[in-house]
Amino acid sequence: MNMIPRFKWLPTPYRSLLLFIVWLLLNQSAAFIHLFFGAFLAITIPWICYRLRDPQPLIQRPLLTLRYLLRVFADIVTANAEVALLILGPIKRLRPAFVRVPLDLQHNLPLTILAGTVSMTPGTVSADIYPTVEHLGPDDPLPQRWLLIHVLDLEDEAALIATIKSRYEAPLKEIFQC
Amino acid sequence: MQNWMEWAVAFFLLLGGCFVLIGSIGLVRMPDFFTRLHGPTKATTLGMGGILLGSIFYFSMSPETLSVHEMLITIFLLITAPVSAHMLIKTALHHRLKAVEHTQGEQELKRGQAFASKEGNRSETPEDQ
Amino acid sequence: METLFAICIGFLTSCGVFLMLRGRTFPVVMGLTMLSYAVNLFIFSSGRLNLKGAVVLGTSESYADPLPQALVLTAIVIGFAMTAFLVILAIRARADLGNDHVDGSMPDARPAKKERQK
Amino acid sequence: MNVLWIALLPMLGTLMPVLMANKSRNICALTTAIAPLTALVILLSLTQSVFAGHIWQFQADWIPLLGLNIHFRLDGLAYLFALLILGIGLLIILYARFYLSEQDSMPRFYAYLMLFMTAMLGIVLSGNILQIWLFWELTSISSFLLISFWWHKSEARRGARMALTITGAGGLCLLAAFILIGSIVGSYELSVVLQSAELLKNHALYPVLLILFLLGCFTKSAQFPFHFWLPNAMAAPTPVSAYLHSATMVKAGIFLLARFYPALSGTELWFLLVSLTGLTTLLVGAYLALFKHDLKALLAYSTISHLGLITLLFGLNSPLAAVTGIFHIINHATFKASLFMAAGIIDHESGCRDMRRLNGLWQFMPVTATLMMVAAAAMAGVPLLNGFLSKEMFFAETLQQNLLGALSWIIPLLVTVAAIFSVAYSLRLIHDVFFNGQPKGLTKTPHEPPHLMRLPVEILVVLCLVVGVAPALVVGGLLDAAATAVLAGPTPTYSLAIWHGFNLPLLMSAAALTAGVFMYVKRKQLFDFQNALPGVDTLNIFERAIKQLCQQAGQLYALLDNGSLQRFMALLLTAFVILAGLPLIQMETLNGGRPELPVDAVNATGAAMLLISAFATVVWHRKRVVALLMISVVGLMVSIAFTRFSAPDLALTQLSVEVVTVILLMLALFFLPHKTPKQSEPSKVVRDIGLASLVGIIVGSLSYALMTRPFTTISDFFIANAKTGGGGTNVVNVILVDFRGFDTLGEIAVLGIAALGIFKLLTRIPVFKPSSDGEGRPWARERHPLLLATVAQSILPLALMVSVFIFFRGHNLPGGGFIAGLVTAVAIILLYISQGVDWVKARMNIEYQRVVAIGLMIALFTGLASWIFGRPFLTSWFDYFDLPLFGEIELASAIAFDLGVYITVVGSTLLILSSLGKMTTSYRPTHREQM
Amino acid sequence: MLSYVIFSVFGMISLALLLNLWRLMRGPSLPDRILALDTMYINSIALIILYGLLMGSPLYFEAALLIAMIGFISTVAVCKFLLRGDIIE
Amino acid sequence: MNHLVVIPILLPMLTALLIMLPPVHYSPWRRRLVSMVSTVLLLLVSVTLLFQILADGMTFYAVGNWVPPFGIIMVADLVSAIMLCLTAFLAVGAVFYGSAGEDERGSFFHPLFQFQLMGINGAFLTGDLFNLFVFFEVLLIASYALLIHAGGKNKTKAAVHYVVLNLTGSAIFLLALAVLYGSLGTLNIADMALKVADLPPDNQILVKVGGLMLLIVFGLKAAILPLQFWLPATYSSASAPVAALFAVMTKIGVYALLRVFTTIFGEQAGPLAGLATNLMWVFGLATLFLGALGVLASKDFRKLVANLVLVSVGSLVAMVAFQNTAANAAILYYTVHSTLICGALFLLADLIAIQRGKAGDRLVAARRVSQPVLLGGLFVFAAISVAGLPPFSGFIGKLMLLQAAVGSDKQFWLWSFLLLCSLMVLVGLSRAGSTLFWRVSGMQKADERALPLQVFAVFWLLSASILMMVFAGPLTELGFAGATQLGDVIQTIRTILPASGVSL
Ligand code: NA
Ligand code: NA
Repeated sequence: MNMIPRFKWLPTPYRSLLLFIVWLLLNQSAAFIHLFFGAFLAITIPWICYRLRDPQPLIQRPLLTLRYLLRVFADIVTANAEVALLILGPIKRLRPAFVRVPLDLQHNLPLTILAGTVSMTPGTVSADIYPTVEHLGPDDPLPQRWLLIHVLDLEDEAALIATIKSRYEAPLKEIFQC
Repeated sequence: MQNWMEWAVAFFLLLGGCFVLIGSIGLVRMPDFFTRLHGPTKATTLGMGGILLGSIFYFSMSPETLSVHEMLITIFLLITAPVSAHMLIKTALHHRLKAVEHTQGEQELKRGQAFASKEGNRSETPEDQ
Repeated sequence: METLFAICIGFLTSCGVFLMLRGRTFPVVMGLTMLSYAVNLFIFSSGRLNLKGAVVLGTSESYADPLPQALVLTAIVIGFAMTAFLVILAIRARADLGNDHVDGSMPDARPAKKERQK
Repeated sequence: MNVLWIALLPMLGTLMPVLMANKSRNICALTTAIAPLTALVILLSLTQSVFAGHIWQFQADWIPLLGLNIHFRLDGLAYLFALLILGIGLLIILYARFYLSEQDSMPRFYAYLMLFMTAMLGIVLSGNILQIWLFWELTSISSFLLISFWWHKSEARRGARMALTITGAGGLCLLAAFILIGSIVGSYELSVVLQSAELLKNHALYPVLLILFLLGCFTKSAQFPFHFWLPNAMAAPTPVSAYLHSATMVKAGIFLLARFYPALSGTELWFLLVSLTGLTTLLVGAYLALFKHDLKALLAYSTISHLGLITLLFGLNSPLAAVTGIFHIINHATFKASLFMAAGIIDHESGCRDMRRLNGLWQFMPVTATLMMVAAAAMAGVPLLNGFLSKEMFFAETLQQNLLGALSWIIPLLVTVAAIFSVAYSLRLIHDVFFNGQPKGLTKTPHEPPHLMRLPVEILVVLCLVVGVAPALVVGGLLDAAATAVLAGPTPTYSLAIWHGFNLPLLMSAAALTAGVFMYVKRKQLFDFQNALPGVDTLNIFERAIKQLCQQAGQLYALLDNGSLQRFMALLLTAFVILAGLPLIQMETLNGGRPELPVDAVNATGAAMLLISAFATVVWHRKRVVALLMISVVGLMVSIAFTRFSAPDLALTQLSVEVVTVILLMLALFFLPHKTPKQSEPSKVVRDIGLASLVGIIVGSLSYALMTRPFTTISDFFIANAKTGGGGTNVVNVILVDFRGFDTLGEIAVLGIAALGIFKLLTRIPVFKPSSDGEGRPWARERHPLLLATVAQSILPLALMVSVFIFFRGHNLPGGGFIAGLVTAVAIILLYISQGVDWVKARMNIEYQRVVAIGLMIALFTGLASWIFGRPFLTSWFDYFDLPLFGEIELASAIAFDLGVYITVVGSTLLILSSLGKMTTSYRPTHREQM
Repeated sequence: MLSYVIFSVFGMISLALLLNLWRLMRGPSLPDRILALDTMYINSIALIILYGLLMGSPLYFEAALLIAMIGFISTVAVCKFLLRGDIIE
Repeated sequence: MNHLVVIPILLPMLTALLIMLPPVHYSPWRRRLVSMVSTVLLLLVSVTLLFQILADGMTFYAVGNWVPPFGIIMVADLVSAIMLCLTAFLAVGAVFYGSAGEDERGSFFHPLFQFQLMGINGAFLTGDLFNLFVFFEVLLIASYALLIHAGGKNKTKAAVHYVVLNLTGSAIFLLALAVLYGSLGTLNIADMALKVADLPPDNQILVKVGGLMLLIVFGLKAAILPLQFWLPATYSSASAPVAALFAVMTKIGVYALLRVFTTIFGEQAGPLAGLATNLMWVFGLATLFLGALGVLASKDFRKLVANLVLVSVGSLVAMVAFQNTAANAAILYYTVHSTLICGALFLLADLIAIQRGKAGDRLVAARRVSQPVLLGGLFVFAAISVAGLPPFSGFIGKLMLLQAAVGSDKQFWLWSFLLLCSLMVLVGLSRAGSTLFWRVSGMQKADERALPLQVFAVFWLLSASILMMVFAGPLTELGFAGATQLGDVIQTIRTILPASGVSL
């Protein structure tokens, strides 16, 4: 896990990249002035906001990230089609359930991404991550954390937990090297 | 080319419209809050993606313009929808909303509720129970 | 369309006015907000309705009237400032006077007692 | 100039006692006397010319447009009064030096006295009727101060207030009369008025103005039924009574009767009003005087009676009667002033004014007794004294009048009755005080006063004697000059002799004297009769009446203003319904003929949602959170309507304001109850629904009427000039930052001020933090949910990027500084929500009020910059630059202005929301922190 | 053809909005209502995008973007309010 | 183009901002000094402007260099210049008084005070109806914030009423604006006056509705019955310098009535000429009477003074109905007089209340004030002036009011009401004065003494009454000149809209 940026003037390189793309998307143009101004903003804005963020682990494996994103995107499409069918289908056949997933991830950003992914993909919604800071004393060591999820139609609890851990949590651990 | 684009536009718009509608139907049809949450979070997001894609194609039909900024809305929704859902479900836990009767893992629900409110003991971890 | 628009304005006004006539500060704030919507739509409508005339030069043949739009913008901002002040004033009044009645005291004693018990 | 000095010197004299406040009492009195003495000398130096008929004048412009100019005018009448005012005034100054005790503030007394003297002189010397009124009211004010000189006594305060009220009311009537006279005559100059008798008397408004005029005179001169203030004014120190209530102020009304005699008298109405009032007053005063036990009260009623006598004379519409009236003014002033002063001496040296306790004072103060006896004899009309002369002439006049036709004989009869009482009370004054056994229960042994204190009495009594013995010699010229002025023409022949032979008047005098003595001797029965009558305490009655009036006023006031906002709002809205609704009824048709746009299903859905959610907000308004959600839908639908009807800027603004409002309301709801208790009675709800419906119907109809009418507007100019003159293609934005940039400057100022005000509201607020929500649920444990915190941190730079984008495109496309500002602010607020104040404050310690100030400053200076180029404030500038690589770039001053808007909006919004948020944290703003 | 498509999608979105409103009114719980409102915000984005298509004008894009943003923030704020009362603590 | 015209708006704004920023905001005395100096400067500017207008006639300032009716203009004529001078004069008194310590009892006193001045001056100067709304809001929001200065339950309570009523008023103002814009197609007041002349009858009714709505709005600001309810509580609970400044607030309503109803609905307006005069007349008199009742009924001195404000407003609004030069001249003179004296009375009430200890300004027996001569003297002077007794400005003002009605069919009622109410005021004031200064319980005096700045402020405001007496001649002439200028709508239109081609 690495939380120290490589360049001082570019504290959050991926964020800057994202912003640069966003600027071009907003202007829908790749004219020089937009490139120039976009680059300027993509550097200055993170710099302005730098203090307004908690340090987060940096992405160590960009390519893997890309793969992860593509996979999630595909999952979203398929999962949503499933959910749509469930919604339109007979309600009585639904098997809703609450499931608790043990977490290996520790850090906020990966955790957030995981929870987000879980919410967007297979008929599940992240409900809570606990214990939280408030449950612990200031000096308590971080214990095992859990992700509580709600499943719309649960077939096999163990399989679901396994899927989540292998398909999403493991790549994230890889990406952030934590 | 034009015709192909038009078909694409029509396809994406209709697809998106359907998903949006299904999401909202889910909101109405589902028996409890927790199940209702799924429709809007997922189907609607995808539906929006469809409509925005339709829009992208539509505005890109004329040769000199390219419309891509709809991507931004999609990205934004993808980022925020899970958080909204998370906050909502936390609220539901806090308000001790009843899950529909045949929901499995009721114990997990109770535990979650206990953690959300102050009843969850400080030293209490799931292992202890 | 104009008829429907006018009905909406009238109805929003009625709702806003009714809420403003309530005895507690919060409904009054809500009423004010609602009334502001109505008033803004009213100013807007004084420039007549136009479905295809966003006043950005070069995008349409017949433009909507831009002046009422500018006026509504000013009115929205001012309305926001005023609402904000009133909201905070309501908090202050509750803190200072111990209740959220617009007159600072209950019309008769009994409901006041009830509220205190709560 | 001379006449100006006479009027001016006492005014300057007002300052003397104030300047000499630290000096000894003698010096204070002496210096005070300098001014009136000088004035008197000047006056006397003018005697010859005035008696010869010369009128001295001084004129200067003051307010020509109102006809109010400075005009002093000294003729015979003015001379007579000025002489009385200055002469007796000087004696009073001397007398008061000894009368006032060590505890009394002598400078204050003298200052008031001189102020009063100024006012009196002003009245008599004025040549402009508005100026008369000016001084007239000054006498009321100064007499209020004098009567209430011993302010710690309740009856002094109340007596003063009563005098002020009565004379003040009269004064207002008089003012109305004067303006009427002025408007009829066309001038407020006294000389013009006096020459316009026919014009005035023949005018339709003559009765009105006469009544108003007489109300002024009668209240001041204590005529029945306004007489009651005078006895109550006796709470004043005796020098005041001697001066104001015998010689001067009460004579002011009489003076006006005399002054306006040429212009207003000679009509039936004049006679009826003036003489009958005078007669009644004469009788009532004389009768009541007899039964007063208080020395000063007796004198007060006697004064009322004598004032009635003079009034009666002026009312008889006969020149000779008027002359007699003037003569009696002189005589009454001398003997009554001396009597008051003597009474004051008795009070001063014996500590008592009650005649039931004061007996046999002859043995203690023979000189004073003698003086008083002479003066009282003059009052009773004993021969060889001045009172006798004028009374004799008075009797003769009453005999000669023929105004009541066959009943004219009643007047002399009643007058004789009054004279009988007059004799009786004079006799009582002497016998009861100086003889009649031994004093009872006096706190100190009476003795003669210091000689200088007695001196004024002596002088006046000598005058009574001298005038009584040699009237023509002493006052002939004076009387003649005054009479000429009053009659404004030839004076009738009259003779000021002691002996006119045996005639009916003499018989009346003799009868009055005899019957008076008899009445005094048989006074026991009369007193018993009077005592059997219910006593009337006018002071209490008056005070109670005023108090009652105030209470009634309070009740009437409370009837309207019950302190209920709901009532006020209902009234305001009712006014709206009436004023805006009634004209609409006159309209033939609402529809103005402009074709309507077609309705489609989507718009109908939107409208339905708007209506339903608005209705739901109202229905559920007592569940506040639910109502908040419902009203959000309304806001959303309104924004969509703006989008639908070609107003993207409006939609953007409405949306961004919407979210801030919702956050604000939620912040507020934390400190407010979450539910509204049911409180309104059904009838009230029905009333409110009715009122709300009416308002809604009117507003809706108006909007419909407007929308369906074709119209031409100045907006075409904006569309035509936005690009060429304002440099932008988004016309709405160009209007905001350029055509109507001043509105925007005001608007952001409002926002900034609101933020300051909110900060102010939240300082030192006694906050209470509910520990559970409306249903008693304790708050959730997690303060800053992890997911939210992480995402919020990522959204901030995105939002900033979007802000920049929206900001820069605003001039040409929907957007602009305001919306950009709100987007930025909302993103930061999201940080506050997700991370809390402490977290943000630790990382970004900005004082938002400074941000607000800087933003406003930028906008202001952008506007001011155009001055450098010699253009008006806020004149815009823009130009296009062609740069290599970048292409054409537009630079515009509007961008700088919009930057000011942006910064102000960010600062204000954050100041508002964060100070509200801070309330529950350690960063709760305190008063000291603010600057 | 496209205009038919656009109108039918309009119809779907309108229906969706009405369904959202129904849930918002019906409740029964506050989270249900908030969820309905949140969905309504998102569906409105679709509505506005469609307006843009109808007009053939990209002027409405920012409004859609803004709704996405404020819909999120108000949902979060209301939830925070229900959870903690004090949304900025 | 005369930049002096906008300075009365920009100077207070700049001052407010300077006070909020370093280095001024660091110490109370710096803030005070800047605020006081600026206010005095404002007075000088206003007076200079007045003299310039006297010399050169009416002028306007096109903000942003856009010709009317398209851009916003500031109209500087004698009436607005007189009101500017009045405001600045009053403000000097208020800000000096406030600088004696009241300003530090809450935050942002001076910035808010200056913002309020900005709003007031803007409202007086603007020639654009929507811009008038904006400046109304500026002055209102500043007044809301100032009202709660120094805190306290009464202030909060009064503020809730004041704010809610005024917000409703603002909503109605906007509706009125929209109606007028929607039927006349313009926002410039002079242009409206021009366009109102030739309207189809149906649109006339709309314009009439708009005008009557404005009557409600301005009536609310001016506090005429039945819209006066906010006034007594608001004025009597505000802290002294704020209340003093507020004395001019109702006059803004009167000014707006005068401006709008003599210009837009002036004699050129055809069937709409003289709109609402009957209403103003009746409700003006009613307000006058209500104020006088209030003076009698008041149980504390500040409420009494607040009711005196009502009395003056009632008289003024009733006079607006006359719509002739003499009446308008009287309005101008009387406005200046009553504003300054009421302002002084609010300050004086505070001094008295401080020295009377616990009893404050309640009209009950209390301990004796520590400076009876000073305060009593000031009180008597102010009371004489405000009651319209000679020789000070009140007398001249009343004389003008009475004279203006001569020959009119309204004469009888105006005179009756004015004179009767004068008497009631006299009774009320004499009762109040004798209670405040003379009904003493216990002889011990207070230690509090009025501070020099406070005394100066009261003297300053009261000196106006003397100045207005001494220079009554030129001042009445000024009033008549201003009234003539105000009444000459055609000339106004020709000055502002030369292109309109209006001929006499
Ligand atoms: Na999921
Ligand atoms: Na006796």
